[in-house]
Amino acid sequence: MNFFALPVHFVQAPNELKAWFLSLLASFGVPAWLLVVISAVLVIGTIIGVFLVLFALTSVLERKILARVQNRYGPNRVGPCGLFQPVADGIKMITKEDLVPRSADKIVHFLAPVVMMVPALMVLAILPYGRDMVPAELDAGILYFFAVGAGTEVAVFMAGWGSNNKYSVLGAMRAIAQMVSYELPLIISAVVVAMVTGSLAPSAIVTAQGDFAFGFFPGWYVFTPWGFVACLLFYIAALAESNRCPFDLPEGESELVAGHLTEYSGFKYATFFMAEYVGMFAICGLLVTLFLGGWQAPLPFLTIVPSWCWFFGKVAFVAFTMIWVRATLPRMRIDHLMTFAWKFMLPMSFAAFLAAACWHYAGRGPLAWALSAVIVGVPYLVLGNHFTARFSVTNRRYQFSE
Amino acid sequence: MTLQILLAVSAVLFAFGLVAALTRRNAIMVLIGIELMMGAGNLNFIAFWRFSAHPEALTGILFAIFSIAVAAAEAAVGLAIIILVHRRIKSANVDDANQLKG
Amino acid sequence: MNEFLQRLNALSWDACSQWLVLIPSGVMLLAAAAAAALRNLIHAALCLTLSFIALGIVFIALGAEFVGLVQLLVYVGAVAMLIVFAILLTRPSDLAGAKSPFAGLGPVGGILTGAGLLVALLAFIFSSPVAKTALPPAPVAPVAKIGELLMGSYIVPLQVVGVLLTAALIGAAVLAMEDKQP
Amino acid sequence: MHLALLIALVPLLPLLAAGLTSLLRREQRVFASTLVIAAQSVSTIIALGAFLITLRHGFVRETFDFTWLTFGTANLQLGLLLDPLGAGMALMVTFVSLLIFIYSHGYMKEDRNYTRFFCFLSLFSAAMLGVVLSNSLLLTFICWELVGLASYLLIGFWFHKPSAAAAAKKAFITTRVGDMGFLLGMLWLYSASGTLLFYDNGAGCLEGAALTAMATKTACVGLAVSNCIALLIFCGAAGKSGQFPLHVWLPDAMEGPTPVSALIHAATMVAAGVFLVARVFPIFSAAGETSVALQTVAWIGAFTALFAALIAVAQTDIKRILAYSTVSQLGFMMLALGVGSVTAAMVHLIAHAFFKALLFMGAGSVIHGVHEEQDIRNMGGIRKYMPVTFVTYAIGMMALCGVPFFFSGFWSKDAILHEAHGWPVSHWPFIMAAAAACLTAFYMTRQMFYVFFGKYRGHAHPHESPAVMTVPLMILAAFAVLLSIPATPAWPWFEGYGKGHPVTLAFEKLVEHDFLSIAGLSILIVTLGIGIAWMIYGRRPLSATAPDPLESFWAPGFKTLANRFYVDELYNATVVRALAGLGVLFAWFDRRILAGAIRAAAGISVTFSKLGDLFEKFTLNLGFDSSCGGLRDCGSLFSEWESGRVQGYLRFLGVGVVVLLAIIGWLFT
Repeated sequence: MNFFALPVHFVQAPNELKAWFLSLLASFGVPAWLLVVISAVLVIGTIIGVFLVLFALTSVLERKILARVQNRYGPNRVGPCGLFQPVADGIKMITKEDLVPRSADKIVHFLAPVVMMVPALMVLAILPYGRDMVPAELDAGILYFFAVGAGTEVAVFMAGWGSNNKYSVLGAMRAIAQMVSYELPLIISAVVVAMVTGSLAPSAIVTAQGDFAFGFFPGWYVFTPWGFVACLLFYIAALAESNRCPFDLPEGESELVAGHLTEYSGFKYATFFMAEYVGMFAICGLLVTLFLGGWQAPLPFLTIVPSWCWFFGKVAFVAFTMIWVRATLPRMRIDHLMTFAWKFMLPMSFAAFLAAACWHYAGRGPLAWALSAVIVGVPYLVLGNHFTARFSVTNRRYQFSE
Repeated sequence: MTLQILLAVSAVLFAFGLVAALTRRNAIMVLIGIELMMGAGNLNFIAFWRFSAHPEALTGILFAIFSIAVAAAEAAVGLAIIILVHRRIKSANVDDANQLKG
Repeated sequence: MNEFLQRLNALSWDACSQWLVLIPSGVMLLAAAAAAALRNLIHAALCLTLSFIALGIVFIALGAEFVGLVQLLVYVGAVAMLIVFAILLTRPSDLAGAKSPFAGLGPVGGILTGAGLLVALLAFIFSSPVAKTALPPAPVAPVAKIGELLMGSYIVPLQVVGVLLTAALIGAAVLAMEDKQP
Repeated sequence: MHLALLIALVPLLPLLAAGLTSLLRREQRVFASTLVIAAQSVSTIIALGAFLITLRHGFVRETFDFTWLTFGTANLQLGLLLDPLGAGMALMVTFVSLLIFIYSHGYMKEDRNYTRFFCFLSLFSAAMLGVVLSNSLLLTFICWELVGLASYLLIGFWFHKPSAAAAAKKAFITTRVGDMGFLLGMLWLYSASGTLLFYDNGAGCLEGAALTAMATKTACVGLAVSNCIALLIFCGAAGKSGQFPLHVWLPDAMEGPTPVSALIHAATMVAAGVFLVARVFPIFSAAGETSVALQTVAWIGAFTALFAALIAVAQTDIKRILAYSTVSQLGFMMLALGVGSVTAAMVHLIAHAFFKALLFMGAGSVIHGVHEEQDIRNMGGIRKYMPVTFVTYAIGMMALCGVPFFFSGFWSKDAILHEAHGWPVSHWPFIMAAAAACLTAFYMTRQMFYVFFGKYRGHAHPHESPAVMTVPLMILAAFAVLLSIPATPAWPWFEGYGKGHPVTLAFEKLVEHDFLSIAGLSILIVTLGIGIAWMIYGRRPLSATAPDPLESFWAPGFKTLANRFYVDELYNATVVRALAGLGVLFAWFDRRILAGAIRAAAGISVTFSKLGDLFEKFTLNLGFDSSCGGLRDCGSLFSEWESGRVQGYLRFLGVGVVVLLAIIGWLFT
């Protein structure tokens, strides 16, 4: 239970800087409790600052990447290459009129964006950003991530219900149903990793992935059969959890205007927007921690690059693939989405669970490899066969809503 | 801080839950009251664990975990029943579900 | 340098732990009172959620980090959402036309019962010598040990809870399933 | 370790096959049956290997235990056991099951749910093998219940027939009655001996220390603990093996497809009960060779043997006759166990498994050949149309009757009669068994005459069954004859095998006095039974419509037999009615007593408020409205006690807790 612990390591520049600053203050006779507060503020401020900059960058980069995929330019007017577009957007958002519907539940409507933002920022506390760079070294870090992340659902509901708009409520209900459904495979695929590592602490999970097979092949969990499957499941569930395409039904503008965001404008809307992106970074960070070796370098000689660079590089890569997916795939239908969650994702995550257990008990050697590959491969073939048979191209059948 | 304070807090929480379960008309509110009482029970488990002579046995913690799991199951089934009753009698009011009355 | 920071952390923790328990407890009680009393069901459910969150924080502050996080995950992530869903699914006939939020028996007897119980419990709590125990040093509850106990001494209850949850899952699904023949 | 793995494979292969088959689609018929039969073949080969191991190395008792659960200081262990008893049973079960599976391929060819059928068959066999090879009563119980489940699924396989669904339910519930006893016995055994492992290097529950402890401690009414446990376990065995009074499900189980009947009656389910008693025999005999438990077993066995044989005399359904004959033969086996001879029981069990499977499959072949006709009065003269079936069936029939010298049934039944004769407690079981043997010969001959001789009385066109059905019949017939060799007292191979000492050929045993007298008696009995049957049924042509010759001889007696001594009716009139009556009683109690009390309370309060009302009207007419209103509220509050409102009850609960707390506080502070 040590939220403010900040172990120091010589080569870790940010840590070193903070320690130096604090000891400087201490030498000026600053009382200890104030030092604690200052230490916490420093860490929290740095994290929030870094992620806000990341958010700003990503919002413009996403638009540019989408434009590139769709063979057009994207924002290129404000600043060099349009890089100052987020600043312009921010000014626009803040100065916009803040509309609240007359029949809305004012308090709930107002609180929703706040409640949305808090968990998105809180989950950042347990990610290991680099070697010895965990803001809160929690014993049950992974559990903390999901426990705090559950607050997002409450926020979505508050936004949808507080707006007193049927599109908002429908969107919120969809979003919650989707989040609850995809939370299962998400958590189970994370549990798989925790099980193999024997710890729920993110730093322990990263450390466990630190060695290199044959001297060069990284021991990341994504390179094991069960880890590969769990990683893909986690990735898909993460897309659904952060309501991103192709799972962006709750905000599907063709059906629900903008879902639970319909009645929000101005700064509140910007807060939602920001929370969604920070949440996306957080879940990408967790994916990197769980499966892609966290801050570990991919090759032994690359360890000279600071560890936090690797972490943010990997997060950027995963975030890029998410944008890529958004540009490529069409939106799903709601019943397909739920069917996919319950009838494919969940059984597959159980298969990964089983495979990891077998992998562990078969000695983590080549035999374990083959065994776990079979255990995840057979359900995949069976389920995949089942689904492709169901969704194969046939004559169009019309389905009417009731 | 002594155990008294925690137990008193838990007792008050329990009383709130009991009042909600006893007086509210909507079945969901009754369920909310029951959840509050369960929470009070869990608080007692944890409080006694924190003040126990042998906290390393973790008994209170494990009991609280099991209690939470049971409460979750109870909430799921309870709400399913409420929805089913609502579908039958078009009301979630506990007073309206009286078909078994002799 | 490292020791210096560690000393700092320990100090800060001891200083604020009592308030970390008492303040969330107060919030929890206020929220619970609101949850029990508010007419609007959705507000009541949201207050319940707040009360659960505060309770989770109390657990964490008391050193039961794992239980607190499980409490948050289960209650906020699942139970509160279930309740909200149930409210929205049963809303049409109830939210609008309810004359009184109280059941046909009226609130007086229930409140009296609750108050009586509270008085009785408090009388016990404040007269009991057990309850005057001073705060022992903070125990540790490492997750790994909880896991070992769950898979060891408590394996049978764990299995039973697993069966219970499975039964509840199936039961809830069956109960709430649409009737094929209306 | 490797041996353990190999033994584990015997039940695991069919289980795996069942699991895989359950995933298949209905159309993948060939794949399903191939898979199941292949798995069963491999496990037969392994069982044969295990059998050879026990054969070669003198007395073998290998155990392979592992811990299933650890909680607190206790741990539950499961394990596998390889000893002559288990290995012989396993070989018999796998082999007979294999033949039945192959036969099913022909019998169920037309069925839509062929794949499902094979899945259940494989599960059935796996569960039974688990019972046979387990070294822990707990694992035995788990597999035992799986056997029950599989039998439920298979008997009710044609669940669209209401009678089949009812029969499945009946089998499940009736055996469950016995299983309750088994469960209690198991729990008691665990508390008495602290382990459920059979053999554990001297620490198991069937070994010295535990047995002595159980035999010396006395429970209720002067019974030793071991006797109580044994009797409870016997409840389970009696349920599964269809002993009186839990036999009612077994004849109804004929509603399943015929291969299932063969499987239930020969290799798997009913054998489980006898096997269980044989396995835990040390508990039964812990309190002496003629302990109360063993006496009970002997009496129930002898009674069941006679009782079922009597019923079988008057049945007209070809499979039902065989079913009652199974009950009767199981009675013989229980009798053998009760008089203390595990060997005789097991020999008869194995011999019976072969010839009863043969008879059932033969009956299936006949039913198949005459187009799903089961009433023997509508058959007749079939030997001309189905020669292979006839010959094999006749062999099975002669083995069952105990026709001398060349049929296994003769020797095994003779051994049981011999043991019963030597029982020191009473001669009656021996006499009952001898009568039952005579009746067996009688009703089987009656059936033969009805089915195979005379003129065909039905309306279909009988035809011989395909080779996939007749070849297993021939194999089984061969075994029904061959098994007579190791069962003779001249070469007591089974006895030697079971106890692990070498066997010598001793023809002089055949001419010993006590053997000769019993053998002579049983030859006489068989001749008598067959002779009387021939006199009644063989000399005149039989008719489909006229009453049975026996019925015209003594109608009320025949009717009682044909109605199975009215046991089902008795159960309906007693147990079922009693439960219904209990329900009515509770309803009455609820309505009269409880509701009456509440009404009385309400009446009192209403009276009070009425009094208040009068008081107000006539005495305090003015100015006291409010107080009387309060009284009336009080009255209405009381009358709300019978509101049916859940919160009202909860409120009483809360008030009750407060009052209790107050009382405790007042008493203890």
